[in-house]
Amino acid sequence: MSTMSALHTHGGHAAPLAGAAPSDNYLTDGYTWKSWLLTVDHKRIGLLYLVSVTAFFMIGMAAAGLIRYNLVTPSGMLTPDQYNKVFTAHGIVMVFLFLVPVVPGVLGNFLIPITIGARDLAFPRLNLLSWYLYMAGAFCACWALLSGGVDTGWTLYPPYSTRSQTNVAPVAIGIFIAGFSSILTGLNIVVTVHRMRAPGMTWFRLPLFVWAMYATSLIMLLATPVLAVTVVLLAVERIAQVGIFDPALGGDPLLFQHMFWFYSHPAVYIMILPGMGIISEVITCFSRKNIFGYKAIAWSSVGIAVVGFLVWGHHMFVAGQGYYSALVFSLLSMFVAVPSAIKVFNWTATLYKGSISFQAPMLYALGFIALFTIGGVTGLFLSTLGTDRHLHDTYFVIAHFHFTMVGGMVMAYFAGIHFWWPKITGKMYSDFWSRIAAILMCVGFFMTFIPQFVLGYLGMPRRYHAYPPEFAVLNVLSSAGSTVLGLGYLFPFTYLIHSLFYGKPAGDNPWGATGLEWRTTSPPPTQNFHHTLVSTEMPYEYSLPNAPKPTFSYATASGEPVKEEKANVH
Amino acid sequence: MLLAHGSISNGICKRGIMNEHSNAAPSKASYLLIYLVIASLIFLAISVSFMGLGQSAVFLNLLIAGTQASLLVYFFMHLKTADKLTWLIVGAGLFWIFILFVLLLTDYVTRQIAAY
Amino acid sequence: MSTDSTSVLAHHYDTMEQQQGSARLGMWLFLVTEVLFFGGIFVAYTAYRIWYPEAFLAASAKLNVLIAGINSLLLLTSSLTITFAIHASHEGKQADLRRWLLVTIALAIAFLGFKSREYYNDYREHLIPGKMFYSVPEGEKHTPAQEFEEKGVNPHHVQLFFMFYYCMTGLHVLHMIVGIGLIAWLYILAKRNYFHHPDRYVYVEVTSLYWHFVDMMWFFLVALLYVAGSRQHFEWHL
Amino acid sequence: MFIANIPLLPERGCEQAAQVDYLFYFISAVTGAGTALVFVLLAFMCSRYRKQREGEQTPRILGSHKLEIFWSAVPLVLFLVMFAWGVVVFDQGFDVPSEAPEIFVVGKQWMWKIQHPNGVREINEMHLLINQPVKVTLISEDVIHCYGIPAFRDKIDVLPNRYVTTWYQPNKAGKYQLYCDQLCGVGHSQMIGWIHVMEKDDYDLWYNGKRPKIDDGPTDGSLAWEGRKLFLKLQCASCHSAKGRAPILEGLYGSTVPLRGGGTVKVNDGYIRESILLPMAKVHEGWAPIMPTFANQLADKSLDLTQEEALIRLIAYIKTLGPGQTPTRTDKFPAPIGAETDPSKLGEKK
Repeated sequence: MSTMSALHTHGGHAAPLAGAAPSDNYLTDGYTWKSWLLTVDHKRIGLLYLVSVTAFFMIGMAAAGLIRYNLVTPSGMLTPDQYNKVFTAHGIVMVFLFLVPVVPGVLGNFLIPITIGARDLAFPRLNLLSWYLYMAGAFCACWALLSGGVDTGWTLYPPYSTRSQTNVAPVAIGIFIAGFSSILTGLNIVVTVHRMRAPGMTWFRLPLFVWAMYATSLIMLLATPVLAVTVVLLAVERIAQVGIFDPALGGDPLLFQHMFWFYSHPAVYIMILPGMGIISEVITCFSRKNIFGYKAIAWSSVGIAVVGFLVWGHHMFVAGQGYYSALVFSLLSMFVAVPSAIKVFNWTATLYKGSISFQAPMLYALGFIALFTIGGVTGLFLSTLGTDRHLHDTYFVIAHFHFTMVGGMVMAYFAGIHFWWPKITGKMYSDFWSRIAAILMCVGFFMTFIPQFVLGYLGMPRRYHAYPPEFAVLNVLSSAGSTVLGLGYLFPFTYLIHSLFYGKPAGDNPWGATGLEWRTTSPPPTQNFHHTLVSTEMPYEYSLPNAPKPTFSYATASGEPVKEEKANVH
Repeated sequence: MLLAHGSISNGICKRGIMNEHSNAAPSKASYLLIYLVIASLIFLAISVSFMGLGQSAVFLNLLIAGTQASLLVYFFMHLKTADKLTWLIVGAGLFWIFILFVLLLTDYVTRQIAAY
Repeated sequence: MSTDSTSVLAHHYDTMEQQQGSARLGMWLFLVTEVLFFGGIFVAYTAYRIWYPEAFLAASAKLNVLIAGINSLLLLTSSLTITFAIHASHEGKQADLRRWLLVTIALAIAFLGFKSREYYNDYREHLIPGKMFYSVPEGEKHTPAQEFEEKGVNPHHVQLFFMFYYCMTGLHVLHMIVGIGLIAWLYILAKRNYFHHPDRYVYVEVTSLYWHFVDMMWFFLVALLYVAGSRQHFEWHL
Repeated sequence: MFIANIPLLPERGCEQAAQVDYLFYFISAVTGAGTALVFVLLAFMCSRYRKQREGEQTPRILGSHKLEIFWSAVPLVLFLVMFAWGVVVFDQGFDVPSEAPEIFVVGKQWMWKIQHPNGVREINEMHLLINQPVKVTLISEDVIHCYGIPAFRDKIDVLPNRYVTTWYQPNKAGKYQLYCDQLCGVGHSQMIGWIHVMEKDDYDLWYNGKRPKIDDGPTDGSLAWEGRKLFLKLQCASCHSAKGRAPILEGLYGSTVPLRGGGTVKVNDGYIRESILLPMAKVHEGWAPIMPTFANQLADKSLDLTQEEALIRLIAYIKTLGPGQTPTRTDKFPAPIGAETDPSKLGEKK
């Protein structure tokens, strides 16, 4: 097949929107509250997630701001109790209510059916239930965190968490409920990818974003139930005090840690894998190249999902687990670093001989690669037994996982949001401000977290409300950086909302991207496509002469598709 | 079939890859037979607890429970006639349970030998 | 495509096979998560059993194996009857379908009845972790803690066993109640003639997958909790 | 000037620290080179292959198996080297020299109680003699703490109900920071202290100033001697004696004893502790399980001892018991005032 992906009407499944004007889309399909809150349209549910995760991101950011504010002086600006509650709130909100659901909930929901040419996820009502469960869990957790708070850290280690007088139980219940939301989302995505692909959309024609989401969903399905049962046991222990994790009664606190990290280590891959998927899409599009090593990237996602389950014990090297366990977990941890390295090298190689342009999504993506690389390699210090003994539970760990989770995942999320925003809303945002924001975030991020690596090697322990005065300079530097970072995060919030009202129409395929989502209108119709699609070629065929061309030019601020493209679509 | 390369000429109009679930379901008599086998295993399991096997009883009992579960999955849950994907899912479930048990219990079995 | 078949086909599916396959696949995946859910508590049980084998053995011998046996049979029989229900709905025999669903519900409720009886017995014998474990049950001379101490096992570890017993059987009972709810819903749908289209048999089948899984978990609970101990003599009482 | 005050590396207080640093430098060099390679490549690609004009044609490159294998295998080999080196460094934490004296550390919310074998008690300070290896045994009275000394590059979680051990051989005199690294509540960041590594003369001076007062009987004021007082007070020798109903404890420490119901156990701090608190857990083969538990009866207000502190004294004493050293109850060693003297009531809850 030398031609472009063919688009044609097919049999009895042609355009369900008979008689609808081309301007009709999922956003205009009903304006009532009910049409949003009881919708089963995956795109609208995606937007429900967008609004809610943004709100929780704000709460988490506020808590982060308070943490950095406290650490401006060595003696601490808050009281120790307030500080403990603030960093616990930051951890729980950011991990369970933002990082885990953000990409599956927003971009996964919106894109997976469209990118595989389906009309919806396999179980649309279950999808809505996922959102409601997520909101129920989130309100439960947030209520507990805001009314009185929890002082155990997001890791909820017993026996401290079973003795703490704070709201541990409602937070545990919140995490439990949100966990089921995560399971159901994962289930929906796996079934959708297996059963709903468009004709001709074989496994190796799937966009890498879908591969990454598939791997993510597997982790959600297989890891989350263990967390659920762990928090159940924790709740039972708190209520009955029977010694499940209390050594005084014969229990073992390390059992909680094992079961907790059986979920929570793979969970970091729940957070980062979708980001990696987004980067594969953005890098190819803005360098106008086929992805380098499609299969290597696809299988490394699955590889990360599987090997990620074998390494949880590296969180427990100094916790008192057996020596042989420590050896096994350290060795296996070395293997999980390889698939991530493969991805970084493949993305870099994709740029080779490309035609690279630097719109906002690309800047975010490049920022991702830079920050994630640092985050990834610093993980090696922590999976090596000898060095982890010194670095464990210090700011080195904080810096490491913020580089992967914030520098990596949040940058990737912004790359994705900027890349697909024209598709989601049909509007284009400010070129200038979006680029400024990307650069500001990178600079702010480096300023915030590079000093923390030094602090960590010097031995500053995490979760310290007050610290020795010799750490003051680095802490102030870090707090200063965090204001820049926080400012950077406010930018997209502003110009993206602005674009909703004043943005130029983006056109159906502003970036000239391949992929089925760009072959429908922007914003897409409720049924996603006006015709049934057939996929006939590999994804990312940017190097073929008939590849789609960018149709949006900031210079002319025109999103009208060029003539021939239009003919192709309608 | 999982991971099949769909070719354009073949099955172009079919969305997704269908499972090969057979409608040729087993008869009621064969269900009854399996039912009786599992029921007799229940009696076996209970009598094992009176044999005075001590700590080793649990291995025999897990073997019995495993057999009962396999019969249920294979016949009652129609794994016998299910497609490869279902087998893969069952296999994945078992594999992850294996990971959980082996890696976690490694610690509990060896911690007495060497730990800080 | 007949009009009949399109009316049962959701808008986002192309074919009935696709829709049915998705339902089955979804349930199988859900069951895998359930396996890991129960697996988490099983592995916790195993870790402590490795540490405290004697206490777990002694504690297990206190459980009522007769009730466990009867319940196993009840649950297994309900697995059989729900399988008959699938056949009935696949063949369009709606009266049969309703009858088999009712029988299944009845067996499940009988299971819960026996289980409550057992809980009540445990309660009377003070086999409950916490304060009750250290108080003398009515008509007895010793507290359960003393009784186990005399056998040379640590009462704390025995209480750990009972904690697992209540958590595991409690989760199982919770799954039973959800299952009964699902089957009752199928029955209501059947009453409303929902299954007049044989293609909808898949919903009965998917529910049966869940039900068989609950049955399966019970067999493992019997193996780990009820029959794991060494019994000296038969104590047949309900 | 301001910046010049920022330390980049923590002080080194022992040889172990240098070993960790060398490994740290190695990993830094490898990962630094890898990261630099990626950054340079990114910068090169982004400048060299910038879009020149609209509609530029790019070559259709799909990948290279050779490259994939190359950049999977090379990092993997390097990672495995890190792993192996890491194990070597980690193992040093286990090789406690057998002659090293044992310091007990009891963590509680929110302080560290340090107990030297010579009987000196300290809070949040640990004085060590330079070049003298010491074994440190740690336990918590409440929640999990973590005993971390950056200058020794050492850190160990301190768990309730279980002894963990580490060891140091400081080789540089100085004052080093001690941290609690595991969140333990409101006072977590106050659970800090100092490690003082001292030259011989300074150490002796400090120790002589701290030597506990010797009140009654021949004594050296050591931890073991305090344990002996408890041993007598608790009437342990009523049963644990040559003609007693329980195994004699002389020379027991470090030996391997057979257990009732099969198996053996090596007698170490943890086993002695467990046997005092949970006598039924691992019963010595050939002896009846008659010992009552001493849980909740060891704390001694008059001696200002918590249960854990009493336990480490008893352990220190039992460790030193040699042949023929078990005290008998004679007038020479009368039961202290307040002690239970009727053996049948021993271990009963008051």
